[in-house]
Amino acid sequence: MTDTTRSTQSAFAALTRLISLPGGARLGGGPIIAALILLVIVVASLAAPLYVPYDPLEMKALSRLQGPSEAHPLGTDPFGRDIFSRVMTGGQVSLLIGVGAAVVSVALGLIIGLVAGFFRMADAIIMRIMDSLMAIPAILLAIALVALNGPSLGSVIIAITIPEVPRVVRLVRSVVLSAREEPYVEAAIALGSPMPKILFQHLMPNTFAPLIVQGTYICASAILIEALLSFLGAGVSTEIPTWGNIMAEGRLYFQIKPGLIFWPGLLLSLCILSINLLGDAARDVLDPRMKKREG
Amino acid sequence: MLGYILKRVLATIPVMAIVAIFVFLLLRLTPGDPAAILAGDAATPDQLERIRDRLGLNDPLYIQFFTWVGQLLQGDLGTSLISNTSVSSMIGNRIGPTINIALMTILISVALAVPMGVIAAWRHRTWVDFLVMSFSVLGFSVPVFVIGYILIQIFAIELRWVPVQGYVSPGEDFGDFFVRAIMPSLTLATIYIALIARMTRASMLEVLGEDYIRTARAKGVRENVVLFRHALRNAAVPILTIIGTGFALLISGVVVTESVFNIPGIGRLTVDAILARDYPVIQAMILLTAGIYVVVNLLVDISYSFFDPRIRY
Amino acid sequence: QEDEVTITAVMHSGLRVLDPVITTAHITRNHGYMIYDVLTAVDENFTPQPQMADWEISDDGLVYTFTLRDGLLFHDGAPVTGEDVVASLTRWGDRDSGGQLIFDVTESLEAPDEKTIVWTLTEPFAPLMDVISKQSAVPPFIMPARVAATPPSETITEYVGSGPFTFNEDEYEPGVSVTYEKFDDYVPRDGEVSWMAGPKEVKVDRVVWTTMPDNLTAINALVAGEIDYIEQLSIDLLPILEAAPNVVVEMRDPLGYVTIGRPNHLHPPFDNKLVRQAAMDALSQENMLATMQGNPDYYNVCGAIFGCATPLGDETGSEPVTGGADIEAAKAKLEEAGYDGTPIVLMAPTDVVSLMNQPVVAAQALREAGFEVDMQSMDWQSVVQRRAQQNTIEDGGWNMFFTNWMVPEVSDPLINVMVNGRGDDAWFGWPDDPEIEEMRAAFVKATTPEEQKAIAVDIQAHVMDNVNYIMMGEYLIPQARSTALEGMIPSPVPVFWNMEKTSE
Amino acid sequence: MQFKSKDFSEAERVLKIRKLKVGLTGRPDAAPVLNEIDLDIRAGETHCLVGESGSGKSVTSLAVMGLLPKDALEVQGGLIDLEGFDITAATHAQMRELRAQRIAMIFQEPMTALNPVLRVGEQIEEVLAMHTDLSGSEAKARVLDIMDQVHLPDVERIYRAFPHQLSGGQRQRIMIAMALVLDPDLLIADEPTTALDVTTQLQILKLIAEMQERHGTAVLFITHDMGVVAEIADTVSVMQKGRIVERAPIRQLLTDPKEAYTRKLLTAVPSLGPRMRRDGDGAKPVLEVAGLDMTYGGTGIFRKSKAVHAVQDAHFSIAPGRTLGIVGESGSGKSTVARCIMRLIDPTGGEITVSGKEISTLGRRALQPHRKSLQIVFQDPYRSLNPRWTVARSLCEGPINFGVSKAEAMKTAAELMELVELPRDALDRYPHQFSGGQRQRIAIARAVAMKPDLLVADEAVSALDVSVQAQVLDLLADVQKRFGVALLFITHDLRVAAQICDEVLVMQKGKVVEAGPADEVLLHPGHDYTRSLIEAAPGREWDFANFRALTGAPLTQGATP
Ligand SMILES: Nc1ncnc2c1ncn2[C@@H]1O[C@H](COP(=O)(O)OP(=O)(O)OP(=O)(O)O)[C@@H](O)[C@H]1O
Ligand SMILES: Nc1ncnc2c1ncn2[C@@H]1O[C@H](COP(=O)(O)OP(=O)(O)OP(=O)(O)O)[C@@H](O)[C@H]1O
Ligand SMILES: [Mg+2]
Ligand SMILES: [Mg+2]
Ligand code: NI
Repeated sequence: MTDTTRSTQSAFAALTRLISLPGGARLGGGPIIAALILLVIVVASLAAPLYVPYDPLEMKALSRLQGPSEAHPLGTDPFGRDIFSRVMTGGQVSLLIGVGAAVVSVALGLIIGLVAGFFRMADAIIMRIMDSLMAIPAILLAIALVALNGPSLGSVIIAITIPEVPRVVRLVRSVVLSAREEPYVEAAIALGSPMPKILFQHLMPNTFAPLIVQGTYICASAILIEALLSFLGAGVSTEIPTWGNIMAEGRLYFQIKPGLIFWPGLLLSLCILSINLLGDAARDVLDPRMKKREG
Repeated sequence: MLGYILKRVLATIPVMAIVAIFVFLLLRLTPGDPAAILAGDAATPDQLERIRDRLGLNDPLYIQFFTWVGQLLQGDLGTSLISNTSVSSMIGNRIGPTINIALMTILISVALAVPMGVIAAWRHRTWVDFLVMSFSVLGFSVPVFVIGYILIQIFAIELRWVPVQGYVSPGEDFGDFFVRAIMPSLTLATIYIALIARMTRASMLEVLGEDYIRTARAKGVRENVVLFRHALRNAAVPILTIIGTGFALLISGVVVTESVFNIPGIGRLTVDAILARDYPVIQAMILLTAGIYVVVNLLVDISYSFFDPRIRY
Repeated sequence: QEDEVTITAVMHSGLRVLDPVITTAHITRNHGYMIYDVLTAVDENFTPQPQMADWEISDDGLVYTFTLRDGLLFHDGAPVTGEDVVASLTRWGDRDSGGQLIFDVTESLEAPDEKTIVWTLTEPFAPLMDVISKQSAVPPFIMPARVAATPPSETITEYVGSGPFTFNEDEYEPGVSVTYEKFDDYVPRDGEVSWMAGPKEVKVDRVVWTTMPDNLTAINALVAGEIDYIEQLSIDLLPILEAAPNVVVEMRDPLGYVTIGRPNHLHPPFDNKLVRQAAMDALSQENMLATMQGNPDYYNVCGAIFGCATPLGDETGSEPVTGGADIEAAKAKLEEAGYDGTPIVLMAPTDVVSLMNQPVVAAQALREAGFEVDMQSMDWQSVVQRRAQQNTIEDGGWNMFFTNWMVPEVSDPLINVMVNGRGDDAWFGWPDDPEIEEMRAAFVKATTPEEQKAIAVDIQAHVMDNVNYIMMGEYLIPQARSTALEGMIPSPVPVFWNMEKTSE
Repeated sequence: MQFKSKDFSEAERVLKIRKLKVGLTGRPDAAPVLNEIDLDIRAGETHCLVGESGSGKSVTSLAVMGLLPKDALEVQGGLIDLEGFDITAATHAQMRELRAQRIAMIFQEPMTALNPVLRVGEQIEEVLAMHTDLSGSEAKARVLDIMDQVHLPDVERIYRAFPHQLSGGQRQRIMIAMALVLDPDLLIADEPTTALDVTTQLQILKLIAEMQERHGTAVLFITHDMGVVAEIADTVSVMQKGRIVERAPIRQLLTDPKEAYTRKLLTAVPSLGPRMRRDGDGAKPVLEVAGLDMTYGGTGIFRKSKAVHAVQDAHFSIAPGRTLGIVGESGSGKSTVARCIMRLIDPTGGEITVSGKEISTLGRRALQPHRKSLQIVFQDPYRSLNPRWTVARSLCEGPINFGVSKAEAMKTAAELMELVELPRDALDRYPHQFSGGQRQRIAIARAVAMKPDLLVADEAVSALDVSVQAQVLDLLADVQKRFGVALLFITHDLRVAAQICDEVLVMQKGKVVEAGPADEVLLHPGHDYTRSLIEAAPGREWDFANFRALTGAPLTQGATP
C-alpha cells in the first residue's frame, strides 16, 4: 500500500471514529431522543412563520434590547426585533446551510472520489488539486469567496462546501481503494461484471455509511462556520436571520443581553449534538459489518 | 525514509503552485480596489487612477501574476499595497504570537485530551466516559467566540486571575506571556480537545480489543502500563492524523480568537488584508498557511513511523 | 525609564497608511496631528488661529503672507523653513479638493526667506484661511521639503514632522499598534488651548495607539485597567462602563458625525426627483438614529446638511426627514412618479459596525412605502468598489448606499463633497445639478459670513428639495477614559497633548 | 503409531475445574456459553481440548486466565482452582501476580498477539520487570537465554526486532518464550500452530514437549487438528456446545470413541492416503498453462520497490472432469497462479490457454466473453460475498452479465440452492446470516451458476472445521461429477489434497518442484521438499476415520471417497 492510501485510510478511520459517540447505537435511547429533538427543531423552524408573534425583520427602534416580557418572550435585539421570532425563523436558513453544504459536498465528493479511486490516470491530478484545496485555510477561503460573490446564501454554502469536498473525496477514494481489493470485487470481476456495475453496485454502497457520518459532520460544522463567517462580517445577508448572524450581531451585547447568544447557541448545540448522534446511529444501522469491537 | 521525505517535499510543489494560481485568480476576480482604500472616501477618479497605475494594478493579469511569481522565486513576498511595508517583515512581526498561541494550544490540548480519551476508553460506558464525551460534543458545538467571551467573563472579569486581552512575547516575559496566552489557548483548545479526546477514545477502544492487549494482561502487566505503554502507542496514528488535519481547524479558530483577545497575530493580519484587498499580503498569507498545513501534515506522516515501526517509507 | 508615563489608547481603527496627504482616512489624519504641525488651525468657534505661523492678508484679498514663529524644528533637528512649507502646501494642493480650488486661482506660492511664505492669488478666495485651517479631511500638514517632493500618488516613506510627538518606526505595526514619543524640542506657542489651536504641551512620555477589533474586549480591558482610553464606544455597552468606578465616559467631540443616504441620480428610479422625495418621506431620522444609537443622549435629529452646531448650519426644508416617516406622502409621490416597482439595489456593508444598521432600517421603511428593495450585503470594500460604478443596475450598478462623515467634513459647501453637482465629476451618485454649482461658485465669492450663510441656506433648501442626498441626522460617539487621565481637550480630532496621567 | 501413555494419577494436580458455568454478562438466564465444565490437569500432563468451532474451547482457557471480556462474558458459577487457589474469587492484583508466574498462555495468532510497536525482547523482558527484582542486565541475560532455549537463531538481533520483522514461526516462539520465561506450572496453548505450515508446526510442538519435559509443566492444549492431538496428547476432552461430552486418554479416544459426536469428528478427518486413480478420458485440456511467470513490484519513480518473483515458469494443464491440486507452503505462489489464470492480475510472462484460446494478454474488454468459462471460489467465503447483497442477487449477477434474463437467472439460482443443499428461502437472506460452511456452499453455487469449464478453488476449505470441510469437499466432488468441470484445487493441507486430487503440483518459492498423479507424488515423493512436507504431517500413522493405525507404510492408496 502506498503512503497516500495509508494516510487516507487512517484519515478515513479517523473520521469514522471521530463521529462515534459513547456507546454508539447501543446507547439505545440516544438516537431516538436525538431524532425527536431534531424533529422538533426542524418542524419548529419550518413552521415558524405560522406561530411567531412578529415578522423577524420588523424593527421597532424605540424598543431596543428589551428584556423578556409578555410581548417579547425572549426580549428584543438591538434593532428592536423580536428575538424569539428571529431565533425560530433563523433555524430555517441555518439548517438549510447545514443540509445544503452537506448534500452538495457529499454529492460532489462522491463523484470525484469514485473517479479518482477507480481511474488511476485521473487520480494523481485530482488528488493534487484536492490537496491544494485542503491546504487553503477554509475560513480564509470562505471570506474571500463571500467577498467575491457577496454574502448570499448560495455563496456561503459554496464557500463552506469547497474545503469540505476534498475531505469527502479522500474518504470516498480510500474506501474505493480498499474495497476494490475485497475478494467479492474480484469475484464480480471473475463473474464478468462490467466496470460501471462494479463501481456503482459493489463499490459505491461501501461509501454510504462513512459518507453519512461525514455528511452529518459537515452539516454540523457548516452551521458553525456560518456563525464564524457572520462574526467576521462575511456571513449571510443581515436581512436573513440565521443562528449564526443572530449570535454574531449579539456578540457585542454578550454582557448585557446574553440571550442573543444563548438561545440561538442552545438550538445550534442541540442540533449539532443530535445530528452527530444520528449520524452515528445511521452508520451502525447501515453497515451491519461495522459492529465495533468494544471489549 | 530520506527518499520518502524527498518525494513528499517534491509533491508539495504542485500543491503550492495550484494554491498560488487559485489564490491569485480568486483575489483578482473579487471586487474591491486597494487604491480606493488607500485614498479614502473623497478621492477623485483621476487620483485613484494614478495610484492604481503606480501600484501596478492596471497591468494585464498575467503580467501581474508573473511579476508576483518572479518575486516569489527570489524570496520576495512583495510590499503591502496599503501600508507600503514589506510583507515579509509584516509577517515576521505577526507570526510569533500566532505560532506561540498555536503551540500552547496544541500542548494544552494534547496534554488534556489524550489522557481524557484514554480514561474514557478504559472506563467506557461509565460516567467518566459519558462526562468526557459530553464535554467533547459540547466543545464541538459552541462557536469559538462564545467560548472566548465566557472565559473572559469568568476568569478576567469576575475572578480577575488573568488580563482581558493583549499579548506579550514569551522571550520578553514568560510569566506575562503565559497569563495572557492561557485564555486564548484554552479557547482554541476547546474544539481541539473535543476532537482529540474523541479520537483518542475511539482509537483506544479499538486497540484495547486487540489480542496483544490480552497478551499483556496475560503477562500480569499493570493497568497503567497496559494503557499507556501497550495501547496508546498503537492508537497513536489516528490521533496524530487528527492533530494534523485538525490544524486547519486551528487556523480558522485563530482568526476569531485573535479578534476576541486582541492578539496581533497573522490571523487578524489576513482578515484585515482581505477586507482591504491588500493583495500581496493575502497571497503571501494564504501561501504561508497552506505551506504550514502541508508541512505539519508531512511531519505527522513522518512521525507515524516513530510510533509504529511497521510503517517504513 | 522606570517612571516613564505611557498612555495606551484604543483607536477606532488601525493605522495602516502613514501618508496624511494621500488618504482621507481619519486615523491617518489623527496620526498627522501627532507628528506634524499645521500653519494655522481652527478653534472651537471655527475661527482660524495661528499655529506655526501668523498671517496677513492684503486689502485686495489677493496676497497672503505667512510668517513662521521661532523655534520650529523638525524631528531630525533641522529648522522648519518657508521652503518646506511651500513644498508641503503644493503636494497637499494636488490632493485636497479645497486645495485644488485655491491652486486654481493661485498665481504664485513662494518663500522669499527662511521664515516667510507669500501666497499670491489671481482673484480673491475668501474661504482660503478656512480651508487651510480645517481639521478635516486632509489638513495641510507641514513636512520637510524632501518628503513633500514625493509625488502625490505615492506614499511617503520618511516620517519626520515638526509636531509635538515623534513617530517610533521600530514599534510600528501596521493595523495593530503605533507608538509616539514626546518630541522634547517642540516649542508650544502660547495662548489658550482650543481645538487644534493654542499650545500643544505634551505631558507624557509615550502614547501608544492600538486597535481592538472587538469593542467589548476594549471595554473590558479599560475596566481592568489595561488601557487608558477608548476613542469610540458602542452606546449599548455604556451600562458596563457606568458600573466601573475607574472609568469616565465623556464627549470630546461635541459636533459628532452625520449619517447620510446617497441615491444614485443616474439610474431609475432615483433619477426622478419625486421618487427621491418619496424615499426621503419614507425615512425617519428618529427611527434611524434610535436604532443606531439607542440612547437619545447620543443622537440628534438634525436636518442641517452642514451640521446643526456649525456656523453655516440651518434646517430649512428638512421636515420630511426630521418629522418622522410619512408613509402616505411617500406612497402618493411614488404613485405620481409612476414608480413601476423596479427593485432598488441598496448596498449594505456587513463588516463596518457604524454602517451596518442604516441599510437595514432604510430597507424596512422603503418597503413600507411601496418600494421594492433589493438589499445586497457585502463587505465595505465591495461597497467602495461598487459605488464607483456608473453602470446600469443590470451591469453591477447600484441605487443607494449609506455612509457617515464627521461634521467638520461636511460643514461648508466647499468641504462637503456631496453637494458637488458636476454630474460625472461629482461624488458617487453623480447628480448633474447646475443650480447648486452656481450657488457654490457664489459661496466662494462671498466675502462676509452673513453672505456666506445666506448662500448656505439656499443650498440647504435646494438639497432638501432636490434630494441630492438624504441627511439622516447627527450622532455622537462617546469616549471612555480611565480616571487617571486628565486635561484632555474636547475636539473632533482626538489629540494627546495637554493630557496628564496621574498615578493612582 | 506411538501414543503417550504415561499415568499421571500420582502427579500433583495443578488445575481443577468444577461445574464451571460461564454466560453472557448480566444475563444468567440466557443459554450459558460454558455449561458445568469439569477438568483436571496434573503436573507434566498434556491435556488436549478439541471440538467444533464455537464450542467454548477458548472461553474455557480465558476463564482460567481470568481474562474473560468482562463486558460480554462472566463466570456464573463453579470453581477454578489453581494449586489450591480459587481463581474465580481472586482480586485483580492477585490475578496479576498469578499470571506469567504460575499460569501462562500462548495465543493463537502470533502476529496479533504480540504488540506490533514494541521490540520483542522488551515484551519478554516486561514479564520479568513485572514479577521479579532482576536488574536490567540480569533480566536481559535471562531473556536471551530463554530465546535461545526456544531455538531462536541470532538472539541478539531478534531481541531488538519488531514482531513484523519475524516469520510466523519465530513470532510463535517468542510467544512461547514469553509464556515460559517464569517457569509456570500451567501452560495454556490456544491453537498455537494453526497458522503455521506443517514443518514449522512440527518444530513448535517439539519445543513445547521439550519444555514440558524439563519443567514438568502441565499443558492445556487447544486445537482442532486431530493429527496434532494424536501426536501430543495424554488426555483428550471433546467439547460440544459448551459441554465436555467425552474425556479419555488419547489411545482410548482414538480407538474407541464412545460419543457419536466424537465419532463424527474423527471420521471427518481426511485420510492422507491419495484417492484411487480415475482414468482420464483423454479429452482436450480445458486449461493449459505454459511458462507462466509473475513478478510483483519492481517499479517506482524514486525507489525501486523490491521485486518479488512469485511464480517462475510454471507448466501444467487440466482436462475436463479432473482435479489438479497445487500444494506448498505459505507464500510459495499458489494463489498467484490462481489469480493469473483468472486474469485478476496480469502475468508478466507465459501463456494461459482456456479452451484453446490464449487469454494471458487480452484486455479487459476482450477478456469479458471468456469470463464465463472460468470461475473461482475463494478461501474466505464471507469476504467473497458482497455483504450488502442478498444471496439471490449474488447468484444472479454472473448469468445476468451474460445476457440471461432475470427471471431465468432466479430460476437457476433456486435450483442451485437445492444442489448445494440450502433451503430455498436462503435466497432472500444476507451472507452474515449463514454459517461458514453454508457461505462457502453459496460461493460454490455462484461459481457453478456460470456453468464454467474450469473452477479454481483457492484454499476453499481451509477456513472450515473438519466436519464442515468434509461436506464442502463432497459438494465439490458432486459438482464435478455432474457438470464435468475441471477443478484447480489449491491447498496447503496434504490430507485434503490427497482426498480429491487426480494430479498434484508441489510448489516451493515460486517454482513447481514436483508434479504428477496424486498417488505417485504422495506415495513416492521425488523431491526432498515434498518428502519433508509429508513427513511433517502430524498423525500420519493413524487412520482416524477407521479408529485404527495405518498398517504397513504410513501412506497407502485410499479408496474413492
Ligand atoms: N465476547 C463474547 N461475547 C459473546 N459471546 C462470546 C464471546 N466470545 C465467545 N462467545 C461465545 O462463546 C462461545 C464459545 O466461543 P469460543 O471462542 O470459546 O469457541 P472455540 O471453541 O474457541 O471456537 P474456535 O474453534 O472457533 O476458536 C461461542 O458460541 C461464542 O459465540
Ligand atoms: N500484490 C502483491 N504484491 C507484491 N507481492 C505479492 C503480492 N501478492 C503476493 N505477493 C508475494 O508473492 C509471493 C507468493 O504469494 P501467494 O499469495 O501466491 O502465496 P500462496 O502460496 O498463496 O501463500 P498462502 O498459502 O499463504 O496463501 C509471496 O512472497 C507474497 O509475499
Ligand atoms: Mg477459539
Ligand atoms: Mg494463498
Ligand atoms: Ni528453564
